[in-house]
Amino acid sequence: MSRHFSAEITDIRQLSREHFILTLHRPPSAPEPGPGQFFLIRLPRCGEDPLLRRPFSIFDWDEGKLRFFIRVAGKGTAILAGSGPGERIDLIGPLGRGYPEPSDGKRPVMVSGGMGIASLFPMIREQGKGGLLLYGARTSDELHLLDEIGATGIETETITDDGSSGRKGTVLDLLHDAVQSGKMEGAVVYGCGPWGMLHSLLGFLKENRMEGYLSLEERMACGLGACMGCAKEIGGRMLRVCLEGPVFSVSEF
Amino acid sequence: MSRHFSAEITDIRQLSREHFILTLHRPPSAPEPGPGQFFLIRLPRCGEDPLLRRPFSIFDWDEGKLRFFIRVAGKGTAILAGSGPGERIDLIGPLGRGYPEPSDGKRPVMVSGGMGIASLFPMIREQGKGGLLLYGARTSDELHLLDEIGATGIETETITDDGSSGRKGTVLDLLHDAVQSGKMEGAVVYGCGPWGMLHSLLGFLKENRMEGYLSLEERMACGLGACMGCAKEIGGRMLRVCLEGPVFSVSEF
Amino acid sequence: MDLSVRIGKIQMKNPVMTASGTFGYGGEYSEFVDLDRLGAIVVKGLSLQAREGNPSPRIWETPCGMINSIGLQNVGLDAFLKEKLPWLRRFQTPVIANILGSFPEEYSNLARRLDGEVEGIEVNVSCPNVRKGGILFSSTPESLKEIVGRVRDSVKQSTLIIKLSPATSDIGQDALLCEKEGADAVSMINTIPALAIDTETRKPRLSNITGGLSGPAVKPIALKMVWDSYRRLRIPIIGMGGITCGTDAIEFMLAGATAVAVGTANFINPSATMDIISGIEAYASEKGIRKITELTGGMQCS
Amino acid sequence: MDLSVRIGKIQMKNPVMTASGTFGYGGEYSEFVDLDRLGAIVVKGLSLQAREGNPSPRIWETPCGMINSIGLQNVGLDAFLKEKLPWLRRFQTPVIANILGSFPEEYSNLARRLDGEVEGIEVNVSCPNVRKGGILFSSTPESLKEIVGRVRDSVKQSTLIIKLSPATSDIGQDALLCEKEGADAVSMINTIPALAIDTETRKPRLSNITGGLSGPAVKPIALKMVWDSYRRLRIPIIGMGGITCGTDAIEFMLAGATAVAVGTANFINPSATMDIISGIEAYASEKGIRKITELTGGMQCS
Ligand SMILES: Cc1cc2nc3c(=O)[nH]c(=O)nc-3n(C[C@H](O)[C@H](O)[C@H](O)COP(=O)(O)OP(=O)(O)OC[C@H]3O[C@@H](n4cnc5c(N)ncnc54)[C@H](O)[C@@H]3O)c2cc1C
Ligand SMILES: Cc1cc2nc3c(=O)[nH]c(=O)nc-3n(C[C@H](O)[C@H](O)[C@H](O)COP(=O)(O)OP(=O)(O)OC[C@H]3O[C@@H](n4cnc5c(N)ncnc54)[C@H](O)[C@@H]3O)c2cc1C
Ligand SMILES: Cc1cc2nc3c(=O)[nH]c(=O)nc-3n(C[C@H](O)[C@H](O)[C@H](O)COP(=O)(O)O)c2cc1C
Ligand SMILES: Cc1cc2nc3c(=O)[nH]c(=O)nc-3n(C[C@H](O)[C@H](O)[C@H](O)COP(=O)(O)O)c2cc1C
Ligand code: FES
Ligand code: FES
Repeated sequence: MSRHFSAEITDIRQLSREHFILTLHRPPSAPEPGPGQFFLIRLPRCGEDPLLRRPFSIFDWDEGKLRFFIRVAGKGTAILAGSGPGERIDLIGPLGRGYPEPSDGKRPVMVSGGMGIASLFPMIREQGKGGLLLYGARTSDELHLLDEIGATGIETETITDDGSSGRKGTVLDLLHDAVQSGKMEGAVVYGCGPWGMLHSLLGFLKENRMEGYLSLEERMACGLGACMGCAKEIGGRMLRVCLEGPVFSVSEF
Repeated sequence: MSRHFSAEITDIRQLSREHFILTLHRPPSAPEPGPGQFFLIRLPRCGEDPLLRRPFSIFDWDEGKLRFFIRVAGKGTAILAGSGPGERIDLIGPLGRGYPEPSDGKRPVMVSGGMGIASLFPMIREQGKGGLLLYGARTSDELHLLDEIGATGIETETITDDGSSGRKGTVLDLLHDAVQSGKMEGAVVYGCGPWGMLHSLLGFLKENRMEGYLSLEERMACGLGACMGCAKEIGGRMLRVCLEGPVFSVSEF
Repeated sequence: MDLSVRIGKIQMKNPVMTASGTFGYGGEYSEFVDLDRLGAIVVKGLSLQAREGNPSPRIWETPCGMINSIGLQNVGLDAFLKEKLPWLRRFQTPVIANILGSFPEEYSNLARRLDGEVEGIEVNVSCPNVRKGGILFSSTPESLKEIVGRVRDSVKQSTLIIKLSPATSDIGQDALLCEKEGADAVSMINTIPALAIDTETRKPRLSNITGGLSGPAVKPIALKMVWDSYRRLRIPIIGMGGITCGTDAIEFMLAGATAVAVGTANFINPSATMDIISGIEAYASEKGIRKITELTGGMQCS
Repeated sequence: MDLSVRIGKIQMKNPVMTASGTFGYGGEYSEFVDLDRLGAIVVKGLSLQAREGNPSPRIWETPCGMINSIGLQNVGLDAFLKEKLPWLRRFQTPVIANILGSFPEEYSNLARRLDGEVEGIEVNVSCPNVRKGGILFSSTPESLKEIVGRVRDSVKQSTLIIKLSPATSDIGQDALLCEKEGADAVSMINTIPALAIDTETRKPRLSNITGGLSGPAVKPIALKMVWDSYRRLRIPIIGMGGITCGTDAIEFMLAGATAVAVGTANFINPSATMDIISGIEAYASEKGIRKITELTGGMQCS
């Protein structure tokens, strides 16, 4: 079992112009990831440019495969999107501290903004039935994967910035509603999304003294805690997103 | 008509582990090349590494296509070999001074060592019937394209360094034989191959005061005569292989 | 939208010029570049006499860059004035002659003879001083000062630009010295001294052993040097080093460059300069920038 | 085949060490690297007190390279001695502590306390001198001399290595100064000062504005500096800058390095050091090299 391995691309499914699902054949030697962990992927087919690996949350896996849900954000993700089945990719992972399981009897509430769903999906899959998903995106086009989410049996509420599907607003609005309707009693919150959203969510959780876990992003080089490149100020200390995170407890802030 | 254009790969035919023929769709805007000219190819699918374009002689063309005969010599050619139909490639060319036609009544004799055949093939095709090809390679495996050469009707003699096909020796041995048997009377020689071979050929031609044209190789950046990167000492001056060459007359040395 | 910039007395319609040694004498690229659309054309470095330069091989590719040791092969001043310059005069674009020498006097002679013939004279000070055992003119403040002083005395009409070497501990200080000695502008960076070795033969990849590194690899280094200099200078900076696209050019302007030069990128994309001008235009119109000069030094550090 | 090399009193089983700051305190990579197989382990730069370093973002990718401005975050000397070093002692591999300071005294204190505890002390002189308005210790011969002199006086048992900055006009001279002041070895190059700007926000890509460039992009520059220094030094050189494979390491040795360090490559390939050792072995056996030290300075220039 080695956390550094190579895997073959078996499928690249385009969900929109910008979004795709990368499916890899999971070699038997690849260790089992947990929800909220991530992999560092070395871009295929390039010389030494782009140089660094790219971090992606594990979206889904089983014995035979690893799946990543990816948005084209720049040249590295564009190279990935343009790859094809049969090509091999070099990975390091699973890395980092993922989402802890909800403590006994607590209801898991997943709060996802935009691409946050990539990291939260394994929680949805594992905790689905009893849980609640508050799912926001800019437009209805970006409310991806509602089918796969629906199949887990999770209670789901959606919202878009532009009102193109369901309510108009942000997941924070959904959260306030959920509180109103008593759905947040005994809840433990798992949040992933843009920093602005996480920041508001953090404020909310702190204010309401609620248990919660937030997944952060930062540029990375080593992914192993060695380079200090991904450190972020959290609770007055510089913590490594790759090692002490990417998931941090609200109590750490 | 622009000498800077992009073209689609229509086929990559592997001739051996190291050798392949790259066929591109020739866009109508691409100007007509001449024998001995070359193109600068930008490697597909890479970021800025490898940075420079790679020079390749035009091997064959018609209205609809451009063909290059390429040996994998390093990382750039390996990237090309790994490309596939449908990918687009950016080209500059045709560039440089190619082989002049034989003056009236002279018999064209092509002297090819190793990959030299890539550059000489258009001469063989155009001058084939009346001409003579002296074709040497390291082993019989590297005597590529004998079929296509045969189809031109040219008189061909082959030789290999290891004797694995035909005689054992170099094209210079073939040349001496050709002189013996009177085949070089009124000949004009076109040579392409490794520098060692060209150097001997040059000595031979000078000594025998024969007309001849040699195609040289040098590392290139611009291919347009601007950077002075490809200059080689020829006849006491630093001449640009990309502009004053790649084909030089024996009289220039 | 106003893309024009001024370097000394040179009024340029946009900030994009060519980098010396990468664009020949202009004609080599006229098939791919509308020379009238360039901000300025900087030609290959000129010496008094024609030079044959170094033996081959002269170039080597490195990660995201290349090393060259052309050894300053050029047609010489006379041939430039007789054969190359008249052709360039067919275009509206200012011409900047890059000069180099082996002795201080070679610089002043070149400068005197070019003064008034070209809009700008760019002085390449990264040349070995033959009289001082081959150490570069740029390598001590004293010799840099001597060269700048001499060319300043020789140039009355053209704009005088000193092209600085990155092989220094403080390029801002070198630039300041040039300003004090009366330079109208500085350009930076020249190539960075570099080496590559063939492990098979154990020989250097270049006949000259070492050469100068250019291309995208050096961009972050060049940007830092422009920014260091900008904060200390009043005269304008021409920024270069690895610029391949419009946003690269904008980065240099934000770091403090008034104009930019495009070098190695010409080899990769022969119409790079045109694409970069279009890229700057697109950026300016998208961001609602009226005058491109607003960008110079506009990096926001707080 | 003998791959062993000697740096001062440090006997290494092969020439491959880790570059400070890219390998944590060793443990971070133990899953991918057989620490017993390394020539030496150089740990992250240590200060007397723990440091939190710069705010994020701290890294940015550039063409074939990266810029970092970690700001020297580290656990501090005490935690290193108590928590990190004992763990490293489980391995046969020499440990080299990299030290940094804000004042000359911080260097000498660190050196004194580490002397004898680790096989080697590598002094990072590319740090801002807080007492002199933040200019780097490496930026003048005087301040470089002061630091080297002070640490030399403090180090009696460990091997003393000075790590040089490439931001200088003549690294060979800096290296010679270190030799004269009694350094046992020099290592080069540290990262090259660099800048990158986000043209969308006009802000620098790093919170610290500037940072240091490393990775394959800098390799040709580093090689040139090693070669310049080699010709003037008697003490050994540890070469680094962009080494990613065995032949890169061989290139550095041919240019004059006795040992090499692997930095940024660890991030791309976590077992890079192992692959590089294997690559050197393969090269040596293919070329029939009995002692790897034969390679040092073996570039053939004629
Ligand atoms: C722990 C973690 C998990 C992630 N999971 C996912 C995921 O499941 N799906 C997905 O689409 N994206 C995910 N991201 C974001 C993803 O890593 C970036 O979008 C990607 O690196 C962009 O690379 P690029 O070359 O396309 O963009 P460029 O902008 O060209 O990249 C330039 C540099 O910035 C870095 N960078 C750019 N954006 C980010 C970012 N948001 N976070 C970290 N580094 C960045 C790149 O890694 C690279 O080093 C995750 C990021 C982290 C840190
Ligand atoms: C005018 C001309 C015509 C050519 N025609 C052909 C052809 O038809 N078929 C073919 O297979 N090869 C041809 N070559 C050689 C071909 O250009 C090189 O094999 C190729 O550039 C190697 O690139 P690489 O990245 O695989 O090798 P690398 O060794 O990784 O290349 C490193 C650098 O060296 C340069 N380089 C390496 N070998 C040569 C060489 N022999 N000549 C010039 N530059 C070189 C590369 O362009 C690159 O800049 C020709 C060369 C020239 C100058
Ligand atoms: C092949 C080549 C030749 C050069 N010749 C000169 C020259 O003659 N004079 C000069 O001042 N700079 C010369 N330079 C340096 C460039 O003008 C420029 O400063 C440097 O290449 C950095 O820019 P770039 O990365 O865009 O190429 C040359 C560069 C290259 C690549
Ligand atoms: C993230 C990072 C952190 C570094 N930290 C240190 C350090 O603490 N002390 C030091 O002397 N050098 C430090 N360096 C410089 C490296 O040790 C090395 O000199 C440089 O990166 C060049 O080698 P490379 O190109 O192989 O990375 C650091 C480099 C990187 C990339
Ligand atoms: S990415 Fe290197 S410490 Fe986190
Ligand atoms: S390759 Fe530039 S002059 Fe020939």
